[in-house]
Amino acid sequence: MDSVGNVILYFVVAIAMVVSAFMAVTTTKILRAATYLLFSLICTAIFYFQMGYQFLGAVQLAVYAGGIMVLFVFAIILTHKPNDKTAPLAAHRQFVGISASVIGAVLLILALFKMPLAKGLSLSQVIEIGGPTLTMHDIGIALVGSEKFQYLLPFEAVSVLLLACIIGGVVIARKK
Amino acid sequence: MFGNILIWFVIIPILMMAGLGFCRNSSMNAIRAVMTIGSTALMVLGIWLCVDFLSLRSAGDTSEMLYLGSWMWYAPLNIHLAVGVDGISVLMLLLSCVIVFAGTFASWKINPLPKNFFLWFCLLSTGVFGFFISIDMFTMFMFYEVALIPMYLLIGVWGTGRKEYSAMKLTLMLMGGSAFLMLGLLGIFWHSAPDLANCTWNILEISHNSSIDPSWQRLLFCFTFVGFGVLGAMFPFHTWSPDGHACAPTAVSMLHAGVLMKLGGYGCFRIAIFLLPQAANELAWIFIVLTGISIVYGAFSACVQTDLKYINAYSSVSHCGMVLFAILMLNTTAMTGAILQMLSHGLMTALFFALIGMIYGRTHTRDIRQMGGLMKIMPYLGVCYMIAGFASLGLPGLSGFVAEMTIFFGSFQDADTFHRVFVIAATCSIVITAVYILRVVGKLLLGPVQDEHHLALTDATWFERLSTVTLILCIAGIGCFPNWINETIQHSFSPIIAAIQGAAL
Amino acid sequence: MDISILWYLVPSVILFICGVYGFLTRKNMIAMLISLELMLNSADLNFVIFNRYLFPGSMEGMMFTLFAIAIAAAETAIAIALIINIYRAIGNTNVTDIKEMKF
Amino acid sequence: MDITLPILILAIPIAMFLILGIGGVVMPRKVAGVLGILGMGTCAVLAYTVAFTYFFSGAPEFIIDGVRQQFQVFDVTWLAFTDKLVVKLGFLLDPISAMMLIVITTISFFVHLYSWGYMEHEPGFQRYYAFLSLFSFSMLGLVVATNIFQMYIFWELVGVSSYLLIGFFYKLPSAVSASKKAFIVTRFADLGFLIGILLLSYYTDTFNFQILTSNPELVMAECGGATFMGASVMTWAMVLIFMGGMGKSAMMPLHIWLPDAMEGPTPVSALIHAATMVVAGVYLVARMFPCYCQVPASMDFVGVVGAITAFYAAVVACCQVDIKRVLAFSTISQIAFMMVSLAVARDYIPVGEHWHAPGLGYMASMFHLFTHAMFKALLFLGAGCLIHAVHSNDYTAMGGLRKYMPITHWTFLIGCLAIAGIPPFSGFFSKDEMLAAMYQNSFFWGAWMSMVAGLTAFYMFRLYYLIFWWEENPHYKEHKPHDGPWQMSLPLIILALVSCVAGFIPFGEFVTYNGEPYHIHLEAAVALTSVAIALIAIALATWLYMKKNDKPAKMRAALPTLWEAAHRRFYWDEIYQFITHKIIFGIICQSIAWFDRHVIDATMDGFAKITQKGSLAIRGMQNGHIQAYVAWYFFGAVALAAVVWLCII
Repeated sequence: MDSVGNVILYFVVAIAMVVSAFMAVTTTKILRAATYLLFSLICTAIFYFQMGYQFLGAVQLAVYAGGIMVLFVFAIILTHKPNDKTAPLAAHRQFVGISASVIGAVLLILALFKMPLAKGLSLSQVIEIGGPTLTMHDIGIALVGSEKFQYLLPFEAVSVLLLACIIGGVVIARKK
Repeated sequence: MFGNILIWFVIIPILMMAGLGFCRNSSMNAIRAVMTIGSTALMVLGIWLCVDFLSLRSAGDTSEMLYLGSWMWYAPLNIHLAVGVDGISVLMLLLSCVIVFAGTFASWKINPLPKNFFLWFCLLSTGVFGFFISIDMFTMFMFYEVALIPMYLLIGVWGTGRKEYSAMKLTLMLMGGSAFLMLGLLGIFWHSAPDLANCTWNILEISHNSSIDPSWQRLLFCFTFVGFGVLGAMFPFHTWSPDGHACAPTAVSMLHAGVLMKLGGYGCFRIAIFLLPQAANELAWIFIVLTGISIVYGAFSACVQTDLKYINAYSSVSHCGMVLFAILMLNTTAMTGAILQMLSHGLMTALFFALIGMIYGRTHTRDIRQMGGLMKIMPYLGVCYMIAGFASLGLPGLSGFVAEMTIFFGSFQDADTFHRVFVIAATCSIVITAVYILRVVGKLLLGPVQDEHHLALTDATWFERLSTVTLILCIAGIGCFPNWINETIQHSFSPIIAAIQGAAL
Repeated sequence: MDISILWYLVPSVILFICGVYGFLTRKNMIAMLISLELMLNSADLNFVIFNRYLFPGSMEGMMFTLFAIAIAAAETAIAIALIINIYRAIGNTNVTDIKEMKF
Repeated sequence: MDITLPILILAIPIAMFLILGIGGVVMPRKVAGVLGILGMGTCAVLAYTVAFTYFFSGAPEFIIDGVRQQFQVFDVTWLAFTDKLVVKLGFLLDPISAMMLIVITTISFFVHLYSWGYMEHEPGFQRYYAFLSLFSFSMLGLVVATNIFQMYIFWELVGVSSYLLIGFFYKLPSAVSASKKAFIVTRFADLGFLIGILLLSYYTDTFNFQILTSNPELVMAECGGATFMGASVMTWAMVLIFMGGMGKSAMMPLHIWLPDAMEGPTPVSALIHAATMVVAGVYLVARMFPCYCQVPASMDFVGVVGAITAFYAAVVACCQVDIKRVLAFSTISQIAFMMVSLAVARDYIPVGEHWHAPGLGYMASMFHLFTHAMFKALLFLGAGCLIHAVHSNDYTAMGGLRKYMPITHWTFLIGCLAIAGIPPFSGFFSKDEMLAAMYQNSFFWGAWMSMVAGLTAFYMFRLYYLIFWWEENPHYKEHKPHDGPWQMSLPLIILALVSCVAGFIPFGEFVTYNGEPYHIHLEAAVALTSVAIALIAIALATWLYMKKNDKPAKMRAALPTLWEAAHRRFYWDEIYQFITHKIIFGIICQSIAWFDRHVIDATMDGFAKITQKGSLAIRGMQNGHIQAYVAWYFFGAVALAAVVWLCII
């Protein structure tokens, strides 16, 4: 049995997330879209916290909501004049988008309800089963260890990837 | 591995390619030096192999194949680099050496991009040599493909006329053939043993150990025979040949008609008939009909062509049809004739294409209506062309006669009406061949000079002479002293004939 | 009231569908990128949810999300660099105007 | 017998061919000529030695109890088709091959000598001698063949030599087409020959003449009852083999190449197209004579073809303008005479008509072959002198030449008398024997061939008078004709002498069908009749053509259609032209070539086109809109998921 506070928090966050996601893809003003995306990302981060992944939530906030959003905003400011509106959508594209969304949504929702998932478990139960909260120590060990369920190699790969990304970004964006 | 002489047939062309890699396109002499040394080395190797092989045989070594060697290549599918030769492969290797040698000199002044041309040329010969030394079907197929691909670039880049179209057509049709072939080979592989662990690609092992289910044999025989038949220009899959040959540069035509088309015939008996003897007995008649048509049809088509290369390409359809036709007779004499015909046709058609290239290089036309009286202007080339023509129409003393006669006498061993009718139809081709050969000779070489500009043309240069003399000597050699070749081939056919007769029982 | 697995999954699905809709309908590349981020986010969320509910004792899903966020950062940076470059070249960021490389 | 001489006989000409052919480019013409003549001279001496050894040494391998034997001097394996069917190259000595050795080397030597004068100013002199040597080699190889396949090999080689020599003046389109025609027509005939050999060898398992001819009954037995289209296999084989002979010997309907072959240099015509190669067909039938005797039907075929050809050629010869063509048709006619003579010779004689020894026709035919070679070569060489002198082939450019060219005139006259069958010239004796053999077989054959003999006398003397009498051509004043140099005159004189005395050779002592000697005795009735016919014909020719008059023109005007038809050789060339050009080239070849391009190739191209069209049709999906791709992808994924869900879960 989850606490009422948790449930209320859940509803508030879920509704905010869904609404802002919807707004992000429907608004005509691009800067607003980015802002709605930010809200949506923050809501996700709150979900992470709620599920007990504090570190992940922090990363989500720092990297996504912080770093990436700054990039977005920069890009938008560089490529758009204020009050730029996106052009109205062509009807057939609208149709394709809506039908894809509806069909996809129906299929996924149906799948969700049909799937033999552990639907009886509540959040508090799983947190209880999962034991105490993950510590930074555990995550750090997992990231740089090379045993089973440890991620040194992907970690290194990601670091190389980020390096490549830095160089690539510089090269691509450089003025000729 | 390197102790096996056969491997060197593949290594030398690769070394040549490496050597060419160090040359620049502008340093023609370096390229020529590499090619000359390499092709001479191949020639020496070929002759040495031949001598060594014959001495081993005469020393009493009667095993099916000599110089056997096998190195694992890919264990899960049991693919080996397996090599071994019998008399037929030795002769085919020798033929390839001769033609590569002659082709090198025939393209002495290739332009543009000589280095790249010879690189592809060497890759092509690697494939050809690899094919003839392999006894592992997969390796064989791989080398076959290696030989096909360079054709596309060689024709597409260095060709003349509608070269892109022809290169595409040739490559696509041959690739289509190899698709059938791959199916057939895979089928043989899967049926070579009851369980996957024992399946083998090795031709000798399959022929000794396995008996493929007859209904499968029929299917696989059709696949493999059609697959190789496309390369052997079997009717109705021959149309790549006229266009392809017409547009290809000289040396490529030589190598392609001289050796590559022989891959088809060689594969037909080495794989289709040898490994699937029962189906061969049952279904030979279908392909006898097709090849019989090829023979007469190619000859008739050649009669009305006006482009020298087209004439020759159709004549190749006719002559290569004879090869497959004889193979399908399934008796020693006819099959021996088929091999003789392969050698003979390889040499003589290479000579033809070399000469056509040389004439074209001077007159800049291949249309026989625009030429005439060239004998007066370039007597050396004219005489060589006549010799090639006589070899083609089967003049005794030249190789064509020996081959055709062996085929006719071999094919006549089957006494039923069906075979008789087709053999007699095939013999008619000797008359038609005479018609188109003499037509060309008459229009091209004899008669009054058609074009005043041709009077200023020069006769052959030393490298052209070297190229043609090599081929003519071989043609005359086979034509005058055929029996040692004949015996070598006949001996090599005994396992194949044994397989066919075993299946017929 | 139990917050079961479906409670989390349903918003995640809606997030994803919104991303799809946005990606298919927006012309502006930055807007498309935003939609992309939504979809990615939804996927990340799913990893975490399944990790939490189905395998509460382990942390593979979380680690996966962690890496995904890192890679998303890299991807976004490159994409934005490209968009800016395209903007320099053609003066706007409409995806419909970039057709030079088709066929 | 030592094998050196026989090997040398074959080796010298081929060596000469290679030396002159390859070295000719750098060789002065004198050297080439001398080399050629010396080579052929040596060869002739060797051949005479061998032939005389064979006939006169009396060694047991050559003659046993007065019966001449066949002897294989050597026989080496050349190519083994199967264990039994082995092609060998060898040297067979028997009466006819020994005789042919003499004929070939003699004529060839004289032609070599003669050509030195005749061809002196022609370009390609060295090449000419090389080809002559090649021909001599091939012809010698043909006559000494120990087996039918060796004969076929050399048969093809003589065909090619003939092709090369006819087309010697290769810049003339007419020479080129004549050589092509000769080759293709004989090639067609050789196809029959080849199939005949295939049949025969399949059933008998041998090529060897000795085995085939020593026991022809066995050959017949081995063929068993195999039949094809109502005739036995053996009949087919023999008829097809004879077809090869028809081609080479210019029998109807394969005769059309020989008149055109006169485009070649005249000495070549003398050697190849009069004396040696064209009798190869006769030689072939003689070689296989016992086998032919076993199949009377094939023998009858030979006879009928020969009789028709003889008459046809004689009629056509009466109406030709070109002197070489007259001689060519005369050659055809005479060879046909030999064929008929062979055909009427059987190794049995019907009871009640026993008159001469069996096989008389065989001996007579060979005898005529021998004498004919000599006098026909003489006539051709004489014609060569005439052409050399007046630079034209037509008798219209000649006339009254007897004063200007006495040597040519007298030798030509001797040749004409010999061919007309006037005693004591050689032709009389051989022709008499042949006619005797024919009358012995049936009166019809005899009468028919006597008529041909009369025609022969007529057209030869027509030719003779038109050349040497009639009226002098006015052009002689500007360009006075004269006899050739000694190289040309000497062969004429010698051959004329031979033609005078050759008839007295006791030929039956040397050459008979079974090796036993036969004593020639003249059959008075036949001899008198044929001489009388010949004399009447000559008288007629004299009356018509000796002095210029308008009788020939009137005759021609009286029968214009016949004259025109005979002059155009009864339109055989036109018929062939129609069949080969219109039907084979125009219809068959063109339509096959069309079919290849527009049906087969178009089908292949069609596959490519369909693929291409299909690709173009779906190319629009690759429109570069990333959102479209994503939509496709998304719907695909959804569809896949739905399918998986419906099917699996």
